[in-house]
Amino acid sequence: MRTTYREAMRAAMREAMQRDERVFLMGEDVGRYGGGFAVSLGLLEEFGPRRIRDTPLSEAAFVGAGIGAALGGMRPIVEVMTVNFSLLALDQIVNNAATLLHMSGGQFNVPLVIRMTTGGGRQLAAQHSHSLEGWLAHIPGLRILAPATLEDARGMLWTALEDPDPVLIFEHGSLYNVEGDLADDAGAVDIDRAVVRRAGADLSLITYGGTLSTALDAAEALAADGIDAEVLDLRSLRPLDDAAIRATVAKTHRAVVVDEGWRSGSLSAEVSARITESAFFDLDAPVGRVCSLEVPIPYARHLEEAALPSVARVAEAAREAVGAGA
Amino acid sequence: MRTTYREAMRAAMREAMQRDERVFLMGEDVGRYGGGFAVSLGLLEEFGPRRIRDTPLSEAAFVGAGIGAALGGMRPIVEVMTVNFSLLALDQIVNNAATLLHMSGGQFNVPLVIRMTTGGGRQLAAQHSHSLEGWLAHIPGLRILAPATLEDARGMLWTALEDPDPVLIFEHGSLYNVEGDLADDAGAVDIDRAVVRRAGADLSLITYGGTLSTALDAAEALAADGIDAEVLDLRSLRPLDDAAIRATVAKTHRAVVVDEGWRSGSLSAEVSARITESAFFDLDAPVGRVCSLEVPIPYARHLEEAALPSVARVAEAAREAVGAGA
Amino acid sequence: MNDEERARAIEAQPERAVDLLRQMMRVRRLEERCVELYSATKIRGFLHVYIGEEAVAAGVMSVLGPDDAVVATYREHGHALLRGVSARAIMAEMFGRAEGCCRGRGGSMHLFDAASRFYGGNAIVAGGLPLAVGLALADKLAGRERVTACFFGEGAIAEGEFHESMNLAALWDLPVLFCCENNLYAMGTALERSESQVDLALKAASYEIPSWAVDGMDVLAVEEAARRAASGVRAGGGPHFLELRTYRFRAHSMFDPERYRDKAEVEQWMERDPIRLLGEALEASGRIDAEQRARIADEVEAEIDDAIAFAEAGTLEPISELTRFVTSERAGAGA
Amino acid sequence: MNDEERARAIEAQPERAVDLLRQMMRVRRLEERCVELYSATKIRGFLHVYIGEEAVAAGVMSVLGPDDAVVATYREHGHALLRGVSARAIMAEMFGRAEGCCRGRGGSMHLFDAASRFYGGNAIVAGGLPLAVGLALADKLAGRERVTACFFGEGAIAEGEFHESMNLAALWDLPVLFCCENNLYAMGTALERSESQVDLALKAASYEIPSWAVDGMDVLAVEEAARRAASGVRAGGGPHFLELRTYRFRAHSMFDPERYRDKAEVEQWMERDPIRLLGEALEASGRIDAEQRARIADEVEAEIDDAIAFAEAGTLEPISELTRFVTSERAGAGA
Ligand SMILES: Cc1ncc(C[n+]2csc(CCOP(=O)(O)OP(=O)(O)O)c2C)c(N)n1
Ligand SMILES: Cc1ncc(C[n+]2csc(CCOP(=O)(O)OP(=O)(O)O)c2C)c(N)n1
Ligand SMILES: [Mg+2]
Ligand SMILES: [Mg+2]
Repeated sequence: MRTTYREAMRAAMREAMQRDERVFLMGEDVGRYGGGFAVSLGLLEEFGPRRIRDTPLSEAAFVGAGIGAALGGMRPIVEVMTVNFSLLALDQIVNNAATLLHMSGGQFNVPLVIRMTTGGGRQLAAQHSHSLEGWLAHIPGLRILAPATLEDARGMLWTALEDPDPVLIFEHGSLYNVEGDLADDAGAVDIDRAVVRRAGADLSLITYGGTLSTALDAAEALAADGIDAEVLDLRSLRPLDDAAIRATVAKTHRAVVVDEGWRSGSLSAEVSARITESAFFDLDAPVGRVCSLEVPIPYARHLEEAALPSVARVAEAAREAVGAGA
Repeated sequence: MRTTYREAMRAAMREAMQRDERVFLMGEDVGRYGGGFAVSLGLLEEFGPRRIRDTPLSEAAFVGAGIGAALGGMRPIVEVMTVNFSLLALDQIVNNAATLLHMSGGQFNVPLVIRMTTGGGRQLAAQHSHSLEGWLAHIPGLRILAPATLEDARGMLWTALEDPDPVLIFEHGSLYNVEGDLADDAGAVDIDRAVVRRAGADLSLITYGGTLSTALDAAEALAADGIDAEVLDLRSLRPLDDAAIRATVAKTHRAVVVDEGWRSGSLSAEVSARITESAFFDLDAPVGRVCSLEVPIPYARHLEEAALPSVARVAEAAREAVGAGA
Repeated sequence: MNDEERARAIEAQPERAVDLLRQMMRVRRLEERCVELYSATKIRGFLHVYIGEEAVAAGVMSVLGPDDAVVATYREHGHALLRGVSARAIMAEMFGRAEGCCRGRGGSMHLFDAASRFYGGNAIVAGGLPLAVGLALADKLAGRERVTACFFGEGAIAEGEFHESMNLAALWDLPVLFCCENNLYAMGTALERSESQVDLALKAASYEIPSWAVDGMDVLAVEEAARRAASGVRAGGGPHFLELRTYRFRAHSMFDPERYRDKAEVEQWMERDPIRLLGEALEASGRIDAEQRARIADEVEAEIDDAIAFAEAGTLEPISELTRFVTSERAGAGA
Repeated sequence: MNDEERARAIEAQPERAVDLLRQMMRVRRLEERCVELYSATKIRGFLHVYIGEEAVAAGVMSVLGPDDAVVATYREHGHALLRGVSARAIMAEMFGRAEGCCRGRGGSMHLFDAASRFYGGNAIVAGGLPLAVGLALADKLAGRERVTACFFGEGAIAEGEFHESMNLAALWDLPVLFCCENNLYAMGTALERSESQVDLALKAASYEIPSWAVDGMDVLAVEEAARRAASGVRAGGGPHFLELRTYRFRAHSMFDPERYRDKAEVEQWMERDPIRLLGEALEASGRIDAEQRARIADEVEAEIDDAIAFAEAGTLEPISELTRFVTSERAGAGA
């Protein structure tokens, strides 16, 4: 079936609403407006205002209410329109959602799913272009997912809803219009494992979400000069699939990590550190990183493009890694 | 002069208030209560309620008001009682303080200093024991400082106030009662460079703030078994002093990074990644990390101690590093 | 309530009035002992006692049913105890023992109990309000006739989370009973230095929420108001707000030198000690005599002694369990 | 205002009234052209136009002095233009040119200008309110008699940052003029679905802030109310709040299919188009005729044409400048 990432996400929500009466969606403009990015378009008409709930502009309260509703036995899907606004809800996410189970000695788990749009690339400037999913992966008690494909857009939500703990799903804004084929019976997918999206022998490009296509395009470019890159899609940023990371590096002995976060303190730093810790003596070159430049993301297209990871920068880092210590 | 970290911080604020009419202090209970950790005790009596301002419980508003007052020509010191509550103010810090200068094309800088207590170790449990300074060091536009000594407690504030941009100063709660000698003429210190607190030849322990003493104690323990550890105090977490990190690793060829943040996505990950990138071929062992276990910090003393970095864990990681590839 | 009204209220339900006295005495003694145990370093971390404010929790809890839910703050020992958490489980928690209600992970500020639907124990001021709104939303969606009682101090009213939660609860007609414990101070900050509008019930009313102020030192007045408010909530009247005017007799925490208020003010309030107030009324009404009061005191003392002994005898959670409950136990779970 | 009052207001200051008309026409045409330029992909990102709401910015700006400050939202082209930022600098910014007021870094949602104390251009709803409170605090501490005008939509009122900022401004008597642009919708969310209390001036009054509602389609009414409020602020009366009742004629942004309201409602409001309203009043008063209006329209068109030509001719900030201004230029500064 021909579909888009947006439609796949919507199909996942529709299925979840149909399968489990406890599931409901709440967030800013998810109902009458149809969703800030039109992901929930039509759901209000199908499921009604009781289960498709438009909220006031109150990120802390409706995210916290999602936590409370989960404690109360529901299975809320809370949509925070974009990750940029989630900064207003971090107290609820970090101090409550992430801590309640442990603080209560195992008594109160929080089966909540929070969906957010993330990332730059659409000339929305500094306050609307954050990529904070890797940053939030620092917080114990949270599970962080980054669907990069139609299958994952379609399949991760249900698995996340079955998870007894809080799961944050980050949808890169540039993916919604991506079109492709999806099996008619596509459904739930595992959310534990990283997946090799392209097999290769010379080096590993490790990435997720919005930069998966960047890495795949870079791999094509590299193939043209005879460099055979493997591309690993992390899918889950917390926990990380260490086995898959070790496996690809054991195979290629060289790695470049790509993500759209700012370089310092990026998820790439964590992946790089783990690779060095676990595979130091297998490595033929230092682990490379391609991240966003450490600037507030600017509006002007040429400046924004220069700030974000690009196919050229990934390919260059890959060549460097392959050249080094060869 | 015999003094404490708390008194040194207070002396720094008093001096700043005396030297610059534009400086004022605002935060919860900084006045009549004397400060949640008694750092500002006596300042209200000395400078009056106009400049020592008790705020309502409104972290977002008074941090944002600090940004606005800085834009308006003042030099505010905003005290957020603890980093745990700063989660309520992150929108203002990340979306405004960190972006305004760049977004405005260089027109509006934000000469604001935000002080916060950070860290665990006092049995305050999951919502009062965060160590988020390394996490916030991810954000471009912010400068992040972690005074670990009396000299830095006394001297970093003034330099931070002279900085034209937002500076966050993190004071580890376990340091306030630390006593020691301080030169009577102690004053402003640079905030750009990391400093070697103990010279050594065999490996580098790289740390900051609350875990500096842990690293120094570990170095003593290691000396007993003939391992000569160098201890580098980062002092500034953003920007990092890359030259100093490179220098110590070039000297010892082995490094263990110690911080109280949760391991995944910790500042240690960034330091580890940078060392690997810049000194891969000088390294005799993978860079080690000693961080907090990835759990909400628990109340019970024995559980909390097990969760936080300890002298024993640092020494063990150091022995491993020295043993590895030897 | 004036003495007459109080007398009438006692006559209406004498046993109930005596029980309210007992409940307040339980909280009082539990906490007085906690303070001693803190000085004896048996209890650590932050300890915030409720001494002087017992009538609030006693009065409100007495009108809740087993299916209702409670959300409280870091000053919640009394709320937990009166909600049905055993003194043993509370004391063991404060001792950091595996037998504590949170296996020692939470301590004084984070008491939780699933059995009594006691959702903590939240140490972020106003942080519990959105949770209460969500618990109430779950009840509304599930068509359950339950009330979620949410306790918070007057200091929380300045927080954005208060504002957002009040609006959401009112907008969606959610069954939340907001109980504002106005003890006039947030740490050292007096109400008039934290709120431009110090009439808190009036402020709450601006959200179109039925709100009124109550004498929080008079447990009978609190109980009557709480019953009225709770039944309003149960009847589908949406959220209700009570401003409970009370006072903290002790310091904010064990680290507070109390520079911000003078002894005279404290002593004045102590004359309206809720336990004394009800005790005297009960004696005046002849419903209880000194001997009976002494008996209750002994029973309370025995309960607390037992709880302390239980805590003392408690074990430490094995360190191997430290990483347990970061996430739920399930196949494929990770940190 | 009724027609008579409007006529009187015009008679009182005819030139001023004509100028207000001109100012509104400048904003209207600037934005009508922006919409075309967006379709022509000259302008990208998000574009939120103010068409229909011009009377609000025109009326309020006309009572501010050069030392006052302005904080606005992402729907701020009109505020920037009427505050004195040149159409050239605005248009170049939207074109992403180095000649733009923010050198192309900010775009439509982030116009800034130090010369006119225009502090943006904030794309986080309610995010500008704390800044305005701080700017006013700086003025109060420095003993300067300035006003900080803070514009925000009615949707911002549900945010915690609104609540905290209002309380702080009122508590500290800060010289802030809060201007709530109530256009009845926050994206697709109608006021009654976002606020339990839809009388916003009443809500603001709960902070003890002098507040009133104004016909935001009548620039003369806005100007009168703004003058009254601003002088109250200048006189040391602390913050004031205006609810400016207006309407957005166009979609929320260029991506809004407007499913949440019907054409009839929009058309009804368009009959009260602020430009038409004042234009007709001026003609009725004989203070302006069709010819003069045409002349103004031509002058406005010329200004906008010039701005677009300027933007078209603009240059791109060199990529080597990208990392500039992350921190200020100083010895030892780093990323
Ligand atoms: C968001 C937040 N800010 C600051 C603190 C520190 N703090 C703990 S209790 C307290 C005072 C709260 O006063 P109130 O809400 O009136 O409750 P009370 O202690 O009087 O019962 C403060 C400021 C906190 N725990 N959370
Ligand atoms: C904190 C935050 N949440 C959500 C958004 C997305 N958003 C942008 S504009 C808007 C509606 C704001 O409505 P209102 O405040 O009434 O201003 P208007 O657009 O009507 O002028 C929303 C929800 C945002 N920018 N910031
Ligand atoms: Mg209080
Ligand atoms: Mg609006």
